[in-house]
Amino acid sequence: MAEFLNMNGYGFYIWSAYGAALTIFIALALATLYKSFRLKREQRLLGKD
Amino acid sequence: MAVFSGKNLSCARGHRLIFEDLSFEIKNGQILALTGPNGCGKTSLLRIMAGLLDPFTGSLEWNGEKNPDFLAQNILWMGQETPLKPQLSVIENLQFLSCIMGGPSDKAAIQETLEKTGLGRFSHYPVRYLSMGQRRRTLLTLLYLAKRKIWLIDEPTNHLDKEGRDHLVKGVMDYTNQGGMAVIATHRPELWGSCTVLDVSAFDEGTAPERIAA
Amino acid sequence: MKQLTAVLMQDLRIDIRHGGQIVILPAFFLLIVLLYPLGLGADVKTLQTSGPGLLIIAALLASLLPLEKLYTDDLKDGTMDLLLLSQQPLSLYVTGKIMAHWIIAGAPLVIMSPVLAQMMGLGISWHALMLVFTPATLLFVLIGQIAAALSLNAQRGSVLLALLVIPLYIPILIFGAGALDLFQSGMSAKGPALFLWAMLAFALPLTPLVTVKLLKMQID
Amino acid sequence: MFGYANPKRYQQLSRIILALALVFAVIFLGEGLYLALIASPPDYQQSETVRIMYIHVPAAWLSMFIYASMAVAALTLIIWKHTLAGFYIRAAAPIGAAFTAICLITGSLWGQPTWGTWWVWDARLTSVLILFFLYLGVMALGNAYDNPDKSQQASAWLVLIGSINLPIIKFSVEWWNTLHQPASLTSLSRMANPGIHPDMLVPLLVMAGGFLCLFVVLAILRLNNEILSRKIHVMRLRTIHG
Repeated sequence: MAEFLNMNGYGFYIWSAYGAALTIFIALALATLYKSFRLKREQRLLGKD
Repeated sequence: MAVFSGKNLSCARGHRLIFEDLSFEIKNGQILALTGPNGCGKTSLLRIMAGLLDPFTGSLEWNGEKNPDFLAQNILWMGQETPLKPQLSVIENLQFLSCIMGGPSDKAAIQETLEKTGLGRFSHYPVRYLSMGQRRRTLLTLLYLAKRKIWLIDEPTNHLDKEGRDHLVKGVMDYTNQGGMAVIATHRPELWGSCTVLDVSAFDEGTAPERIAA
Repeated sequence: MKQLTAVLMQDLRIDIRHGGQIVILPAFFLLIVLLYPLGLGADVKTLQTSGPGLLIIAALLASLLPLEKLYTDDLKDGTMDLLLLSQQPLSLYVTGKIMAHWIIAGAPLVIMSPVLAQMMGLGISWHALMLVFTPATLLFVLIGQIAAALSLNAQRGSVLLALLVIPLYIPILIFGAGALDLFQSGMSAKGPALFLWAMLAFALPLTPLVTVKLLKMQID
Repeated sequence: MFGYANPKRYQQLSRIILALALVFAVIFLGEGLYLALIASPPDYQQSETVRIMYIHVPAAWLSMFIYASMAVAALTLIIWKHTLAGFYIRAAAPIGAAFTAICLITGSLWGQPTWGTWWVWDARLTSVLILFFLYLGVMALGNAYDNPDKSQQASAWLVLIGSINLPIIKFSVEWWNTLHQPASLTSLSRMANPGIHPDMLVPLLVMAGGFLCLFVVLAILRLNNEILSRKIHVMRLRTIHG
């Protein structure tokens, strides 16, 4: 397992590359979901009055 | 005896009809005063008449038939803003505006019209020296220069002093007495003497639109 | 046609006699070029190698200045409404604006470029500079017009303008600097110079049409 | 153009596509990651760092693909006034920017071990960087107006102008690269894309498929947000004007 993580010396670059891609996707997905949550709440409020 | 009329016009602002099923008719020598509270669509109706804004439904007619090119050639629009460049002199501004509206752009003709509207003395002053009333009178000069049949004026009398207001009213009345047409959006229809009044807010969406005999 | 000259004359009067823009823009161009020796050190070697590119970059930055004020005044004071009713096509108005914009913001840069090339110690003949700077400044003006029409009603217009316009200026910068570089090293710069003129031939007829479409979109 | 085109049909359609895309995304990405990280052999020259290429290249493909799709949407909005296209541009732009950012970051992480510097002025990387600014421009213009219709039209025009400029920019950057490229770098850039080896091509394509499905999922979610926010905008206007 350690050898796999090490990627014979280049582990840092490879995992930070995959990590960066992952964080960007997660950030985008979270922003989208949060916005849709806020919009739905706004719609419920508007629907009431 | 030309007739400028609009049939069941309606105007949408955002996603709402601010007025619906509005018709009007105006003949030579008549003034049509559009009244109603702010935001009821007076300016929008004027812009529709001028062709600057497309109506949601309805159409404009000249002598009974649709003729947008003719209308565009014969309409003169004077909005609430004053399209004068403060740095340039009165004559330079009018040369530009008159050239745009198809009027004469030589200094002599403009100077002579300026005399008529009482601004002859200031013709070479930069516009920034002029008061708001004098600037509106400069635009009145443009009305004469452009020789267009239908004058559409939006709130001509606000921020005008008494003297400026009388001058403007006299100018428009003289014009209509010689057979011109004028549609004016105003809060004070009584200023304009015997004119037909059209309350735009009566055509608000949902209220029963009573036809007002034009 | 009368309307085109009327717009042209009016803009020139405003910018030259009153606004003083005709002086400010070349001064800004000179100012940027002045910064280079101060920043990079005045020895001729570095200035010569990086000179051509820096000249074009200075022209690019100077051409950003007038973009924000191009159509905002006419829109705010209602002139645009009158223009729509004026029976003449709006493209005459836009062409007049483009000519005035180039005379104020483009021609001075072209005229000054030989002087600044000498200051940077570049061995480029003045007609080579004209051959490159004329299409470059014209293209800066044309693309600037489209960006100005695009960001007309936007808040914080000037920041948005720079963000919209600079990526579109990059091909002009590359070919302009490339051509000047080749001219300086004596090699034939036909390729990039021709490409600049080709881009100009492409942009010149299209810009008024697109700008008119964008202005009409903004007005209603 | 009140409201938007045939909402009902869009609603069911988007729900089906969303579900399908999500499933495929999971399959492709799972398979792709397995292939990229475990199954595929290290490259004879760059050894393990080639695994970064399995994200870098698909991200570059996606960023181009999304911009092209936005150009098509811009055309449909301007010519046929199809408001859904306008929403699509606002929905897709941030995703495109995200893919471009991933491409740039992984590119520089790949550059450090292979070329010894974090940023290499390689023609392709520079064009992707410029594409990133085009995306920022579209996003900035998208919410620069308070009137949503105007901001849609303006960003549609910007996308069109951008898409005309993109090939010119690409060509000029490539030409610039030949002009300023010191000899040592040309050999390195040949190493950067050494004619994809067949058993490297498979993980690349699988990852690209995974990214594409991911894009579809995010695009549909954001599209629903745009439609909902337009609905709220209309509701607010209605309640205010009464």
